[in-house]
Amino acid sequence: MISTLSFVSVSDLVIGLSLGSRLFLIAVGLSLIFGVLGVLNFAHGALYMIGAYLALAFTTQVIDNFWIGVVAGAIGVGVIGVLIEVGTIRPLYDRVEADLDQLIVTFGFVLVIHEVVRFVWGSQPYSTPAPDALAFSVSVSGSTFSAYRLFVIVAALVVMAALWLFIRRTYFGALVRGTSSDREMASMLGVDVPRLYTGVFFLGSFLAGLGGALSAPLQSTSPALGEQVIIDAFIIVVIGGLGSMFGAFVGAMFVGLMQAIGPSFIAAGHIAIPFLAMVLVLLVRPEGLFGGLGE
Amino acid sequence: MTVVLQTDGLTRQFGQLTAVDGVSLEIDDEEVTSIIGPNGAGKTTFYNLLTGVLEPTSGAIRLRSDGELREITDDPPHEVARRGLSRSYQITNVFEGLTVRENLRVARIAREGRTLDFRSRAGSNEAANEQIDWLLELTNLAEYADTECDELSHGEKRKVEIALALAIEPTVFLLDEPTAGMNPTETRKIVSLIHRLNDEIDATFVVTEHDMDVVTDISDRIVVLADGAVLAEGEPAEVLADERVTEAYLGSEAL
Amino acid sequence: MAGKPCTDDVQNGRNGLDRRTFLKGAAGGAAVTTVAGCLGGGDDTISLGALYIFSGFGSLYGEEAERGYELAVEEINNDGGIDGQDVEIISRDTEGDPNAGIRQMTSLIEEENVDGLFGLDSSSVAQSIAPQVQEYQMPLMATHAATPFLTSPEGEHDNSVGNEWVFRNSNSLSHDMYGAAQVAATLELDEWATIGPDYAFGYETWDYFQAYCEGIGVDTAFTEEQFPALEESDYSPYISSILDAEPDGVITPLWGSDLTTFLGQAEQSGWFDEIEYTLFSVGMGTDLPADGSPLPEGELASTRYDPFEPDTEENNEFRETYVEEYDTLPTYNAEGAYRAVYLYRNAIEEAGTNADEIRSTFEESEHTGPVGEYAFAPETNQATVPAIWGEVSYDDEYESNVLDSLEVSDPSPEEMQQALEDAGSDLPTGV
Amino acid sequence: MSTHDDSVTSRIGEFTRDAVRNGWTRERCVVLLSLGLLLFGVVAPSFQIYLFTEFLIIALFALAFNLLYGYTGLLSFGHAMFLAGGSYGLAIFLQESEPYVSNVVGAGPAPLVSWVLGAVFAVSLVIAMAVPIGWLSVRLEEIYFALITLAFGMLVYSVIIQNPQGLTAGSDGINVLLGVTEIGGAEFRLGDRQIYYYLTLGIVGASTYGIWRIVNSPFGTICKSIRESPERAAALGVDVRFHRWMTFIVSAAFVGIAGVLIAGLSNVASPYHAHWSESATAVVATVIGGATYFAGPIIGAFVYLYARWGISRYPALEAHWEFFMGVLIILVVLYFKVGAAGGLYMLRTWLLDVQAAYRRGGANAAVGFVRESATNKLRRDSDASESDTGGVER
Repeated sequence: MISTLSFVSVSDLVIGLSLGSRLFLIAVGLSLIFGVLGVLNFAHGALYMIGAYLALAFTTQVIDNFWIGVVAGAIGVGVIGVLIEVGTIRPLYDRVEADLDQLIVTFGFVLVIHEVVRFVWGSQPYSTPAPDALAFSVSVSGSTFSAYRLFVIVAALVVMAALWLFIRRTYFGALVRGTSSDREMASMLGVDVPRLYTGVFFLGSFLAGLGGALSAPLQSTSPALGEQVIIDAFIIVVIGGLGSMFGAFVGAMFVGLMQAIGPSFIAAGHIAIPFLAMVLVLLVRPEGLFGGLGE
Repeated sequence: MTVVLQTDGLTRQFGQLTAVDGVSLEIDDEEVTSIIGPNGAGKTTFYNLLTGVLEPTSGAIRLRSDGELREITDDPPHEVARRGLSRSYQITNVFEGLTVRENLRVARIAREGRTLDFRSRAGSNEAANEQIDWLLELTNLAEYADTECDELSHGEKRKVEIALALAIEPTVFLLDEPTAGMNPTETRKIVSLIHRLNDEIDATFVVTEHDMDVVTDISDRIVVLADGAVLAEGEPAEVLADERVTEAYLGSEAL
Repeated sequence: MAGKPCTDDVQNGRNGLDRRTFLKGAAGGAAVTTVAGCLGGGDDTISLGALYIFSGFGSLYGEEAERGYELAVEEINNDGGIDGQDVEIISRDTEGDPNAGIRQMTSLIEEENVDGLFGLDSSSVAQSIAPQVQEYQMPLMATHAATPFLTSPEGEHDNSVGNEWVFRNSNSLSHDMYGAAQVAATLELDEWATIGPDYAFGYETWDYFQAYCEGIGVDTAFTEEQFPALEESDYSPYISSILDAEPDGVITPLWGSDLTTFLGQAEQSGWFDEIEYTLFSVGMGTDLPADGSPLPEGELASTRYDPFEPDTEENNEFRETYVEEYDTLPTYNAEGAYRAVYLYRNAIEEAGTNADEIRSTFEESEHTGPVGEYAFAPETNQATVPAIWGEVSYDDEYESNVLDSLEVSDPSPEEMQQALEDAGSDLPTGV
Repeated sequence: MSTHDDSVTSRIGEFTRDAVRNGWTRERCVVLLSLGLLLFGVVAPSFQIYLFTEFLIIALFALAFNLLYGYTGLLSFGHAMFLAGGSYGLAIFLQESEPYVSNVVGAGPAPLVSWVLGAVFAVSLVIAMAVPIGWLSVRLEEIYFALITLAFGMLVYSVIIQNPQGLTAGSDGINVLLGVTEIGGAEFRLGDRQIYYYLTLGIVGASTYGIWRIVNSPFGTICKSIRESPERAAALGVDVRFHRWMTFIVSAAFVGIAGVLIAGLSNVASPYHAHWSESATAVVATVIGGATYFAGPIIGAFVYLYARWGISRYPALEAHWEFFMGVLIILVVLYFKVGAAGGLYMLRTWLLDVQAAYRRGGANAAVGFVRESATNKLRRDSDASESDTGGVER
């Protein structure tokens, strides 16, 4: 269908996919946590931001290897996520207004994390070099792209596939699916729900950290990184369907392509487009284009 | 003898499953009708169709209002309620955070069409207050009038459940398992309450109930649903003697 | 660009509300506060209020400024203070939000009894605070906010908010763009484009650049313009739109982490191979990333203060002290804040803490600082500091970008006025 | 003269004795509070009047937000769009129409007349926004409602930033200056600190009373029933969606009034007023204060604004104020389940119990009661991890 749209060039397409891939890495953890725990994690963008900082810190101060830095950063963020979940989210599950209280607690963490990062690293932007193996450019139909940008598209596909296998094919995945559809039933069947929740929160935070770490070479790392990102992530999970990982993928690609072609034919006001799309999806199909976990 | 509620080939499908299958019934204003059937027979779906919560796949529903039978098939729940069809819930569904009196006040405000009255005080309408006091008296809830519902016992909440549905002065009153989760003493109280209401209130009662003693005690007529369709209907003694009914029950669940 | 009711009336000569009746009524309220202003802080300290952004996206500006004014305070107090009194800076976060900015300003004036105000990064905060300091009769030394409307006298243009209490010791984007136009004149490129942040600063930069180019007779065309949102995480679509238009030169006022993000992505898209010259109007000096990751060498950038120019004892000493203290070259935001504290010291030593006297001292005397010698222009209170453009190179000693082959642009207000008139523009020069 | 003084003294004495004898009745509290608020504008330091004015406006914002959230059960994360609607409505009206007003009514009263007309225009604009936005939004519930209001809010923000038709002045915002009014030789400036305080006090006071009447009206009773169980309310004949829509509009209109006031206070209609983080202010204030109490949002706004101000007085804290606000928000949600208003309410109940103990058995009994309740509290806290079901009291 896309080929029939004459105003979409190949380079727009590549840019759109790479934008979408990065947005997917941001949004998928948010969607997973919401799908299983019912928690809309406002601090997800802040976790993404820490991922970028931790990866940078590991690569520049601990070990001069980008890939180890990325993994270490993502695990570090996962651990921070666990601390947040156990310390402040878990006590709220049984409240009448759990959804909202959790939303607001995580909003508190946005402020706290932002300031802690600013205290440690300052406000100046850092740039993270791409790993040497990918530090070259590729030409696609007259436009130049860094190999790293193309790699991020692959990375998103790999993460999507890995998650799908994980949720569909592993015992833990089966528990996650079961618990997300009926928490009480899972609990009666002997699933340790609180521990599972912590596990899922770890995974979601890990994904946020991974997204931040992998995106670091494409953008500057600064404390404000998470603020814009979280709103984008909200838009994507709404369009794709809250709780659906495949939906997050499609939503991210959709928003990415919109952002890629937006500036070339709408000079002003293109920042409104994603919000307009969000409103339309909510009105026409509030469960998102793809409701339900892992569908 | 007047028909107040009529269904005509009422059917509802969920995917492949036909939950309610071509039910045609006429409810008469002089009688207490009980709808019984084993679990999964479609009673709750049938109620949800009647009250507009679900839309039927096919068929029609008619309700007597202003002296004639009108079709209410496609009306949303609040329209159905306004036309005079009220219901209580099997799983208690009252306004937990409000006092019993406030609960009834909600119903009165809705009945009187004062939902957009911003100006007067909620409790300032004397006629409504009298009506509420009368209902509290009738349902033996007077002593709990100013207690919040979430502090009431289960039995008392069941009474609020009934009082709420009554407060909108319905033509037809659907009671969904009024004795659900009650001990024998509480059950007896509810049964006598239903008798009393039937005597004092000008509404037609339709009851679903599991407890056969209750059913035989209160019903003038029994309708048996099985697999979404009407299996038998008629006088209690006659219906309960029906072999198919016993079979339907024993086949799925021992009483 | 919409106007404001009061200025409309001044321009249209309508009989409604104008600035003067507004002030006449304000006098009653202001009487209390002028007294407060004269009383100053405690008995043995001079206190100055600093208004910068310390949170959110723009917080790097506050941090840079803080280094500058803290260095000045340390030097002054070690040197015996101001007439024997220690100077104290009370800093507040404007959050880049006019509402918060005004609350903080009010608190500084009324609760902290500061003797003067300085700072301001955001033009929108500056434009709402300017009328207020006039009401309070409290001197304000803007050190960063770059909109020309801040020093364009009230009434000159719909958006002008300048008044006799508002000074600016750094140069405005009007100045920067005059310099940019001069650079453009020497480059002789056929087509120019811009990519700037989606707020007033981005749009004003482009407007002034075009007006000055036309005004000084640069024979060129202005083609593509892109204004991505602040905090954009990926500029690729905008970069690609600009590359598609194939301009020869691009001027960009992107700053902070946005600039760093843009640079990486532009580099990867082959931007610097395709665009002959990129002019970074704020890229140099204020926004050096923490890891010293440089602007591409050979591109052109502007700064409002250069740590090596002028090569005076004062500038060299400031630079070296600063480097010793903070291990990085001073940015223009740091220098502006540093200089603001000294401006107040000099004024208070000469005239005491009377707000009106302080203001007159700013107006009258010649001033000097790391940036060189300058004065505040009459009418506008805009400092006559030059805009500096140069070629980006990298200095190993300081591990930082520096500018070479400097073009010091120091036009007279008349020249700038003439250029705008020749271009048929109604923009104010703000100098 | 002396008799007059005597009568005043004796009346005050009588009032005080009455108050002590009968306890602090609601009417007396309201009278005292009003007197305090009126006096505040005269005796308080100038900056405190400013801060308090801002508090009153934020309190109205949160109170109006809570009409939808606490009373109807819908969390809007985009209510700032109506704050901006009020601000920009006033600013645009003043900008475009003041000269015409001046021509009609004369230069003297023009600023006041313009302000009044501008305020009416602004609130009408907000209602005109709320009607379609609300109609669409109330189709959704719970988290989806929060998300669609967030999206609408950011749409409005995007539009304002784009400066459509040159109306909103983009990111700079529009300066709002309330000029000198001259009526019959008397001159006053509406924006004068004290005058603006009394103006705000009057409008916020009237609005608060209005909202209080609404929550206690038949309409408000229906709101509460929808919050408790929308399904049951519908079964009683309440058109839930329509009623939510009406509440949305009423709530937005009061937020619009707050928007008009904030523009006059800070002298600017700024796009920041439309940003989602401004919506978060109302949410946070309400949660801090306690959504289930009428006064919760007011107390929450007070805590929020004065905590921010308190932090700003300490430079070391000011540099990282967001950290402390974040910690405050987390602690309040975790440990004050019913918000500050709930805490105060429990404190009051406890004090009354202490008083009762004192009446029964003098000082010793009171001390005993205090000791006992403190021990109980500690014991309960240590058990809390097992038996704590939490829950907002409703």
